[in-house]
Amino acid sequence: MIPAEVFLTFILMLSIFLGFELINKVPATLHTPLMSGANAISGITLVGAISLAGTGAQDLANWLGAAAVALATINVVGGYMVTDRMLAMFKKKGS
Amino acid sequence: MIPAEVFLTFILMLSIFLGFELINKVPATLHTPLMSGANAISGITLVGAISLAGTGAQDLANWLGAAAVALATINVVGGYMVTDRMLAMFKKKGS
Amino acid sequence: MEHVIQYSYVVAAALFIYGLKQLGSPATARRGNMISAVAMLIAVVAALLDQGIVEYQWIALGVVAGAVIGGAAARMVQMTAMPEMVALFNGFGGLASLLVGWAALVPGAETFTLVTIILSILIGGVTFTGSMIAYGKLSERIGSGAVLFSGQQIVNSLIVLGILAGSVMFCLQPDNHLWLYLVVALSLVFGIMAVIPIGGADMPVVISLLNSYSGLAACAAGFAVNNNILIVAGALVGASGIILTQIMCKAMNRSLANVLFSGFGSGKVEATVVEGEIKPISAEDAYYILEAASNVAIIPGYGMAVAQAQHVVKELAELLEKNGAEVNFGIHPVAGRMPGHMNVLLAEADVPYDQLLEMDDINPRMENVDVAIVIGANDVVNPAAREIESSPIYGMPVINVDKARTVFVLKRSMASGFAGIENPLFYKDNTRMLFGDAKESIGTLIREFS
Amino acid sequence: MEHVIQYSYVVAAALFIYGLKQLGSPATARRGNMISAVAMLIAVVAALLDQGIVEYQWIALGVVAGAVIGGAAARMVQMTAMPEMVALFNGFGGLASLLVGWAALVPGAETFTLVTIILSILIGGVTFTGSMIAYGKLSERIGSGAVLFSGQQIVNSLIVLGILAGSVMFCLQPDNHLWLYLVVALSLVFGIMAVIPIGGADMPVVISLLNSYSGLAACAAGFAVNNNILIVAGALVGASGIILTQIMCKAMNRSLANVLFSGFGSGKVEATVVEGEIKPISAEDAYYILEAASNVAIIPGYGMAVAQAQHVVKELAELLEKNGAEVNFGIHPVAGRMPGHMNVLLAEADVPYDQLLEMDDINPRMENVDVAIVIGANDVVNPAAREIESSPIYGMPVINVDKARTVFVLKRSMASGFAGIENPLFYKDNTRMLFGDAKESIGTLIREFS
Ligand SMILES: NC(=O)c1ccc[n+]([C@@H]2O[C@H](COP(=O)([O-])OP(=O)(O)OC[C@H]3O[C@@H](n4cnc5c(N)ncnc54)[C@H](OP(=O)(O)O)[C@@H]3O)[C@@H](O)[C@H]2O)c1
Ligand SMILES: NC(=O)c1ccc[n+]([C@@H]2O[C@H](COP(=O)([O-])OP(=O)(O)OC[C@H]3O[C@@H](n4cnc5c(N)ncnc54)[C@H](OP(=O)(O)O)[C@@H]3O)[C@@H](O)[C@H]2O)c1
Repeated sequence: MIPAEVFLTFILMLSIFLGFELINKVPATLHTPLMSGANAISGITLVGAISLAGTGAQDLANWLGAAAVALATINVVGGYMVTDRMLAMFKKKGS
Repeated sequence: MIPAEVFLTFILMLSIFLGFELINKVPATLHTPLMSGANAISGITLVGAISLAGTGAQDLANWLGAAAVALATINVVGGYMVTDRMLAMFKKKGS
Repeated sequence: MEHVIQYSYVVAAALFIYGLKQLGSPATARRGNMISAVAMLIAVVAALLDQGIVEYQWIALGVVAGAVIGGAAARMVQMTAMPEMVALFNGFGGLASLLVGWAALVPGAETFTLVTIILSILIGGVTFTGSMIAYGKLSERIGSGAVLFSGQQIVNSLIVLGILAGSVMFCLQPDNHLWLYLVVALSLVFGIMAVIPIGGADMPVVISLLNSYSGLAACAAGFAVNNNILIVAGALVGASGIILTQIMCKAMNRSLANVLFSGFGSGKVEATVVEGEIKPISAEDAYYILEAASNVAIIPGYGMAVAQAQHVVKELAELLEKNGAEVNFGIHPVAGRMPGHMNVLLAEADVPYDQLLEMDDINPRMENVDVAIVIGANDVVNPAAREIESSPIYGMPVINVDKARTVFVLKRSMASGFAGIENPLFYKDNTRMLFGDAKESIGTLIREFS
Repeated sequence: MEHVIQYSYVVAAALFIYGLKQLGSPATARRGNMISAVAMLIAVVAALLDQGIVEYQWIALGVVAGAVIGGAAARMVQMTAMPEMVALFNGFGGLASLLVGWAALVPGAETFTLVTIILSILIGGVTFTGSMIAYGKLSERIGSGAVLFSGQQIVNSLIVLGILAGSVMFCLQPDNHLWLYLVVALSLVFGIMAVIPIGGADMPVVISLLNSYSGLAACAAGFAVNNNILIVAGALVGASGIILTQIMCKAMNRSLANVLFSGFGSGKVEATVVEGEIKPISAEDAYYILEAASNVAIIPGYGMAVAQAQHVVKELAELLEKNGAEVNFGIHPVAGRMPGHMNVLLAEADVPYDQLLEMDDINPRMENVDVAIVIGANDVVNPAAREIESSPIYGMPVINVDKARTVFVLKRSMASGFAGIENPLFYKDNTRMLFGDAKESIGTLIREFS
């Protein structure tokens, strides 16, 4: 049996390489939306927060989890919406 | 516990994306060495063959494994050497 | 069910990646962002299906509250206020990481898990307060200057030592919550201390770096709770932040260390002697020259954002085009206060993106330009970067407006730009200064045209 | 120990990726290949440390035999024979996959494992015989034409059905080895049947595709034996093969289906009526024109490989440059018989790679070229691709040598190229035919110069 950490390390390594390849291709024109879009993705902690907010086991963990859910949701919803607003403004000549 | 297949699928997915990003960047000038270099990498079956050739458990598996080791080694050694020979010839002006 | 959840994460990760790929071109970028949002939705739904979850009311409350606040903020923010908005959101993300790390602490956790928990808390805390200070400086709620005081280094070193000691003790005695509280408190303080000595205009670099950190915090959390999607998404964000940071530093010709530790832009204008004299011009005279021009380049900078002049700039460009001139925009990578800041503002004013030329595309054409109009830009057009070896910005790539036949510079005074240095451009023979708020000056020019 | 092995695989995977990244530029490509080889070494050593291994003698025997054969072949092969060498190596890799799949079969394996085993065997078998046929055709050990016979489709369909049935039965009754043997045999036969109807010059596409398959076989094996490195490396190879296949198909303006199933290039020359007359030229006359030229473009094709003329071509280019002319090489992406074939040959002759222009770079300059020398190229300079809508290659991007002031075409006869179609270029007013073996013709030209 391969331990889970090995798999996670593999996934981390591949994702980092992939991230560099992808982001290096984004043109300067789109750097502000990229920044806010990446910021929205960093709200992925929401996924971690959800499982901790719903355990019902510990009072403190629950409270902390719920607060984390709210904060991460602001990050996610706000981030994607503001990025979309920006990108909607980018137009090609004549369209 | 996350099953191992999930991890393997994750790794497969990430590697495919990464492969496409990397290979798309290789210029036409280097397509022949790329082809033979990729061919050498496909000799990675050698790793699978090694563990099967050394089990000592089944006679057939052992024989098959040993044959696979030999064939994959041809692919690996030949592939890397021929690629290196080609690449050694590529020179910049004045060097 | 477990399989469904896990394979949903695979799909979500693939969509995040595909979305980022689509963000690589303006034509597909909006779709890319949508795809990324769908990926997030899938990941969240998968997390909700988790069988460990028994109570949904707290989650529902958090999601609704967060969505309302985030949505409202995103809708109302002005395009010119984008940098501070990103800082604010990033801060919330950091605080969420801190709380997730804290909440993930269960009695009897393994050391490996404890390490990832403390990393999550630490990075999350620094990201939170650091982003808040960056927000304050950018929105000018707090002074935007670099705050430097004697003994600063010693204080910071003590904080770092405290964090290290607290973290080690926490891993050794996870049940003594004092260590946890110590690390939480110190990481919050450290976020503040790390950002106050950095000048307001360097905040984008800071935000980018903090954004990268928040990605790393997500990775750490992913290791703690054994979740692949956190690792993939976190690594993508981490890479994005690092690359943007690098791009900004390179375009400013400064090292990251210089940005973070030098207190650059803390207000001292250097005394270089520049020869030549300043030749102001009236809007009327400027109009006559513009009317005769057949090739015009517009170079916007931070002043255009301050004056909110993007719409009148677009109007001016249209009038010039109607008058038969070729009009191009030259965009420097660090013009303004975020990477790509000018692009967003001009896009808001409906300037098509194929009319926005990058520095390397406009520079070779500069010799054929009749009039280069510099609108609230200063450092990004400073020829000292090319000519004066002793200049602090020497070597920074700039837009060579001085190569154009005539240069108009629109700004309010002779004040220097963010870098706090003199600009010899203003004294060149072919330069004319059109003093005043950029929006008003351009408004006057437009009235002359009609 | 298990941890050391597993983390070595992580390192090996990272190095494979980094190596491929370095392969992206000629300046770093050699280092990239070395890094990739080091990655392979690390992976192999890690596999040898595997604690399940009790006997090393078979492994040692296999490795030594393989290394000797592979090394000798790699040292001795001529650069012009590169396509067949790659085909041969690829075939060995395929056979290795087949054997690994077979050897991985242990009594009582799960269905999932059985599926991955049969995939490994199937893909490996097809790759093996397919590559061998490709090798035979490229080295002209067997006829290089497309072999077509009536009922071929029916036979192939039966084989596919047999493979499907055999695979299903194998998964249901893994202990009945008959099914296994059936699949092995049929996959070997299928590899032959799939490749014989494809013309010799399309073999590079076939090899690329088979190479991609061998990557997939490695992925399947990786799932079967639970090994990450096989999956990462296999996926990289799979992606590389697919992309090269696509590039070749696109450059030929044909679909992959057309390449695989049409029996293209099976020898029938089309009868299009071309106007104009052929104007042969002597080497002496050609010399006088070349001497006066100040801008020369050399466009090599498959004929240069056949004639082994790359060294004399380099010599000619040098003489022209000494004579004051600007000399560029225009390389079509599918000139020759492999992607990048011409680049390798010219690199062998020490032509620096910055003198080799891609099609899109040389075409805009063609109008300023005094003499374009076409050396054994035919289809890649055929203006019919631009001009004649009914032509089978219509729409294929070509190098527009006909736009040059004068064109010399060096070939032995009026025979058509691989696509088997007439070339109107030979009949144009500004074209002169210099008949004869390319090496000899150029040799004569060189003698005129000295
Ligand atoms: N974009 C990024 O990502 C980023 C990140 C970090 C740092 N930076 C730094 O920020 C600077 C950006 O250069 P830049 O040329 O865009 O800006 P700048 O050098 O900061 O100059 C802006 C100019 O705009 C003028 N201005 C301000 N308000 C105005 C108004 N209402 N109307 C007209 N003019 C006005 C100011 O002069 P007056 O006061 O005389 O009007 C000032 O000289 C660079 O030094 C860069 O290194 C950028
Ligand atoms: N590169 C790839 O990856 C690839 C892959 C698949 C298919 N293809 C196909 O291959 C073709 C490549 O085009 P190409 O222009 O390079 O080659 P080509 O169209 O096949 O023409 C080669 C020419 O070279 C001449 N030739 C042969 N031996 C010669 C010698 N010793 N001295 C002088 N001339 C000689 C032949 O004419 P004579 O017999 O009259 O001398 C022939 O017309 C394309 O149709 C392409 O689609 C390429």
